[in-house]
Amino acid sequence: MTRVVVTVMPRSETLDPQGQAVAGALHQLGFDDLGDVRIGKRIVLEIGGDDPVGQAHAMCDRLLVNRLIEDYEVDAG
Amino acid sequence: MTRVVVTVMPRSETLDPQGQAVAGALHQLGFDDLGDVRIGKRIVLEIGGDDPVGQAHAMCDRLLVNRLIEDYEVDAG
Amino acid sequence: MRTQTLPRHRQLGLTDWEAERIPQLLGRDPTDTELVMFSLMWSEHCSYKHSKPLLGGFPTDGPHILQGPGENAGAIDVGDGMAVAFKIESHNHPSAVEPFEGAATGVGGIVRDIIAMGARPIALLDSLRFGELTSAKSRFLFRRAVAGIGHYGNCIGVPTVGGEVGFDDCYEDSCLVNAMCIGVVAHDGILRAAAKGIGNRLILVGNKTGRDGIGGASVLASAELSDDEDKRPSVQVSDPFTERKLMDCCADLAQRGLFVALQDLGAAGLTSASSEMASKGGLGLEIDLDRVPLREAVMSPAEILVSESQERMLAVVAPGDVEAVVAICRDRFDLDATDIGQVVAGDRLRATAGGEIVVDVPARLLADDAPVYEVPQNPAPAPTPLDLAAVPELADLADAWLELLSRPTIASKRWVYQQYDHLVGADTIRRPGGDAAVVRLPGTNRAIAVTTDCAERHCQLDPRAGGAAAVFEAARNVACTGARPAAITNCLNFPNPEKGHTGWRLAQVIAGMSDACLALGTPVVSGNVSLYNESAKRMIFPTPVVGMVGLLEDAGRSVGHAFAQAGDVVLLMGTGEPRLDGSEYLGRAEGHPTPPQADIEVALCRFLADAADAGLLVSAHDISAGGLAIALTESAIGGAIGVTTQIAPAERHDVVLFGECGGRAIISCRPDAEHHLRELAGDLSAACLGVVGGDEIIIQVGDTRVALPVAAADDAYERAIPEALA
Amino acid sequence: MTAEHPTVAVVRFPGSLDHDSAARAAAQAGARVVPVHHKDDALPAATTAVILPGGFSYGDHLRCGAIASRAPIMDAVRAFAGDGGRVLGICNGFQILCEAGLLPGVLRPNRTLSFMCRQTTLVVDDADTGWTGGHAVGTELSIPIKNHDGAWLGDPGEGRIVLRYDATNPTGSHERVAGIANRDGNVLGMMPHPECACDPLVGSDDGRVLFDALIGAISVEAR
Ligand SMILES: Nc1ncnc2c1ncn2[C@@H]1O[C@H](COP(=O)(O)OP(=O)(O)O)[C@@H](O)[C@H]1O
Ligand SMILES: [Mg+2]
Repeated sequence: MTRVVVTVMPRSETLDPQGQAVAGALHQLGFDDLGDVRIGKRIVLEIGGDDPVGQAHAMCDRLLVNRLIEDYEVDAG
Repeated sequence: MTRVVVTVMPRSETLDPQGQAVAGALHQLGFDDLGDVRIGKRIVLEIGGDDPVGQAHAMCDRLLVNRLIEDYEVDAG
Repeated sequence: MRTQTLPRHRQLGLTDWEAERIPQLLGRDPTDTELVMFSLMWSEHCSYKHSKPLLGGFPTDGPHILQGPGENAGAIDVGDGMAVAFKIESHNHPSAVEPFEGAATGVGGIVRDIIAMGARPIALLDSLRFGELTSAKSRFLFRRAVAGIGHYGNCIGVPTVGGEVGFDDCYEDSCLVNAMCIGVVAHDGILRAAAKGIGNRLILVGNKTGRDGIGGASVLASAELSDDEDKRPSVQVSDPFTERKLMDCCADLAQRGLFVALQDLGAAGLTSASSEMASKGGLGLEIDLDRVPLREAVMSPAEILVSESQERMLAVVAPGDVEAVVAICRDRFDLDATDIGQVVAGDRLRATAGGEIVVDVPARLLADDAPVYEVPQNPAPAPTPLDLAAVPELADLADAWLELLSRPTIASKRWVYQQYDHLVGADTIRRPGGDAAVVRLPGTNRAIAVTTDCAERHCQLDPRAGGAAAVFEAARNVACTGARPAAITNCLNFPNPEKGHTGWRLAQVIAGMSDACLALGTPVVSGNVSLYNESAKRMIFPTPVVGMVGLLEDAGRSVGHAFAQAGDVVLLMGTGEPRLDGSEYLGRAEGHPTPPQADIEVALCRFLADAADAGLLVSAHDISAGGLAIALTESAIGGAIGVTTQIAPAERHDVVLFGECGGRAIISCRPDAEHHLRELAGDLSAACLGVVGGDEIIIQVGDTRVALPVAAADDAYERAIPEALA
Repeated sequence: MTAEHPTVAVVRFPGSLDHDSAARAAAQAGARVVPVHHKDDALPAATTAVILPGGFSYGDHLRCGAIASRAPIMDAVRAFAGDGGRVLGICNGFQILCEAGLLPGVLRPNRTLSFMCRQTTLVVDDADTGWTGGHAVGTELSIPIKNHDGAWLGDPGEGRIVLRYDATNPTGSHERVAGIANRDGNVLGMMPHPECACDPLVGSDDGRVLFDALIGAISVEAR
């Protein structure tokens, strides 16, 4: 089995209300020197076979990512 | 401003219901050669000042991470 | 680390005396695995060793009681061959450590108790206590606990229809999170935990077993919280999705008659479930630990036996049905179901791992033979009387009124219940925000009214009267909806009973609750005890939370708390002597609250239910925290309409407006119904208070007129909690 | 049988919660309700309308509605919708329809970032889809919401807005969208729960219009 990491991020600010809320909360805690905050997902999968990265891309296509609102990257290891 | 990436994952011995549900769904879609799936967060922050990484650690401590159930890593850039 | 040097049994929380007793009972030294099991089963949380002798005082019998305390939940007859099963439980200590997951898994735990009765959960309530919202820590705990309860309840599709929240500094270090669940089941569908039938198989259904909360709930809940990191178990993460599947799956299997017995896995996990099933059934059980599905690559037998992984149930199934059960779990519900052992002759709980016997003890020793301790009975001195002269009488009563409305304990709890799905099932007839919630029993025209209540300041000052007051308040809340109080469950949240006056207070509260239950004919069918809710700095008030269920024959006859139309007559039903002692207006536990009057409470409840049956009530609302002025305000806000009232003066206006006592409710009716209602009331006092209408709440006390626009009152009432949290 | 009692399939996924009340509401409107399991690959032969009920299918994990939208039964639902069959997705059912690509847009967290359970006022915005009975544009309906991810976001031009929230727009939905249909109008997704508004005793019966429409429209087509 190979460890493959899929990173999924919201495509735009409007699509990331959670990131905005967290930015607001951090400001309230006194972290002033703070710009944009984006929150996405990190999915760590153990995949077998010859082409784990290819498989991961297929999984993103079929289920893991909604391309209307999200971008993604696949990294082996 | 420096771009700092915080990765937050469920601690290895805690249950990850989300990862479990996604693993089940991928199996049903025919992805058979699949082991464990764990899902966490990827938080991308723009931080100013001299010590953005130190600041990010402080943010994790104060808000971003629940140390009881999550582990985290901070990476600059 | 300091604990490394302690003897093993002390590390596990057993006293020296208890550790000596185990070999005496067992006839040999326990194995280490057995010692771990004893330490959990003999903890306060699992064994009730400090409270058991006192709990025996509760009345538990009645013609409508199908199952009293002792099973996973109590059950009462609600007619037509149907029963309602219910219980309340605390998850205080886990919630103090991790409020979201602690509160969420608390809901999960009580729901599984109801599932174990073979019942379908139809409603949840939550009773919460935190420190004042001026404390950042309490704000955090409050916010996260509410989110956790909502997350779990919403996700499993059981409506959270009611509850209560109170704030006082005494809860700053020990928040309280109690959850109550109610389910429905046909009489002949009620399941019990006792193992039956030698040769029957043990099937473990649900989540895999991991290192969750090892030694957790039970050890944590059995000693005061310290900063001792070693005692912190790995936190249980809630998995409501699996719980819902478990709920559906168990309902399906129960329907097909495939369960011989059923038990949830809660504190002390498999150890507690299996020893209780064996002990109740008077039979032995054999478990092969190698078959338990694990989440970790390696776990020791002791870890497997005491893991508190959530969302698991243990079933006894006939050998011929095992295949069908496993197939249904897997294929229909995507759930693991594993045959892990069997029912055997004898009385022993035996566990094997790697072919070796690692546990072999009489189940009863674990489940029933924990030592029992009498807690010291040191009566607290009577509280000093309240010096009214030292309580300044505010010049501007309307100001005091508004201020009281915006105290978090009194203010609207909309911020809380709006985060809970209180409608799923489409049977919620009276939503949160009034007195009790009313939920129709699925597929019938009957309904239940449900509420949780407590009177903790009263309990602190006068525990016997306070215990009774809590039960009577619950009964009034139920009766205001038109329901007849039927039975209660309760959660006794107390400080360390081995210290000070706590043991005595515990006994007094139980006696007072029992007095009230007897007077009302509402036995105790289930309950839970949470002790050691104190820190070095603070002790909680005795907080016996009462969860009451009442019955309505006709769901269409239920009554709400809101005024409805101009011209309706407002009556004050019942009598009592309002005092500021221990009141919300006073804001502290001081003085002598008015003791409850059982005969008036009983008559008031009967009147309210009769009046609702006769269709004579437009609204009914009980008078509790904040007194008459607050009750009137809530009815006015509820209907977005004003009211004009006149009240006889007493020595002080603030006592009349904000003084508290039991035995009273405000009703409104059409003018032509007043005569009928007075007839129904008989000897119960029915004083005319005034008339509904306008857009102000006007209270004329003697020749002093106090008034608040409904809109201003509503604003203060609704804004308080969101603003305290902002 | 089918003329007076059209068959309505109510699809049940793991974590569906409102299937029983939706079935009750459809039956009240005169339907013969048939429960359908998510692993089935066909709808019952006589199916004349489909309901995807509310709930937290698959625990709302990953993205709400995402996992359910890939269930075996969804191919049959897609084909049924493609043939012009009526499909009503309520709350999680709406989320599933968006994830399945049968409706435009996505549902994002409410503006409070918390779960929200309350009565809402909806306004009919398109009276020509057959989903709102004879109610004219501007008619108000009182129907509750109960969701966490209820803010619709997308291009309204890709469908037909059937229901909007009143000015309070509690979830913070784009264009105040409460319910949107596909261009053909036969597939409707809505966040509010009409099945929780079919009985004055539980607060309102304004939701009946949607179940009547589900049946009424069918009886017209069947004739
Ligand atoms: N934690 C909570 N969860 C759900 N509903 C709550 C909660 N707290 C309060 N409520 C609801 O708010 C209303 C007022 O609560 P409370 O002031 O405790 O009522 P009462 O004084 O009649 O006991 C009730 O309908 C109650 O169910
Ligand atoms: Mg009340």
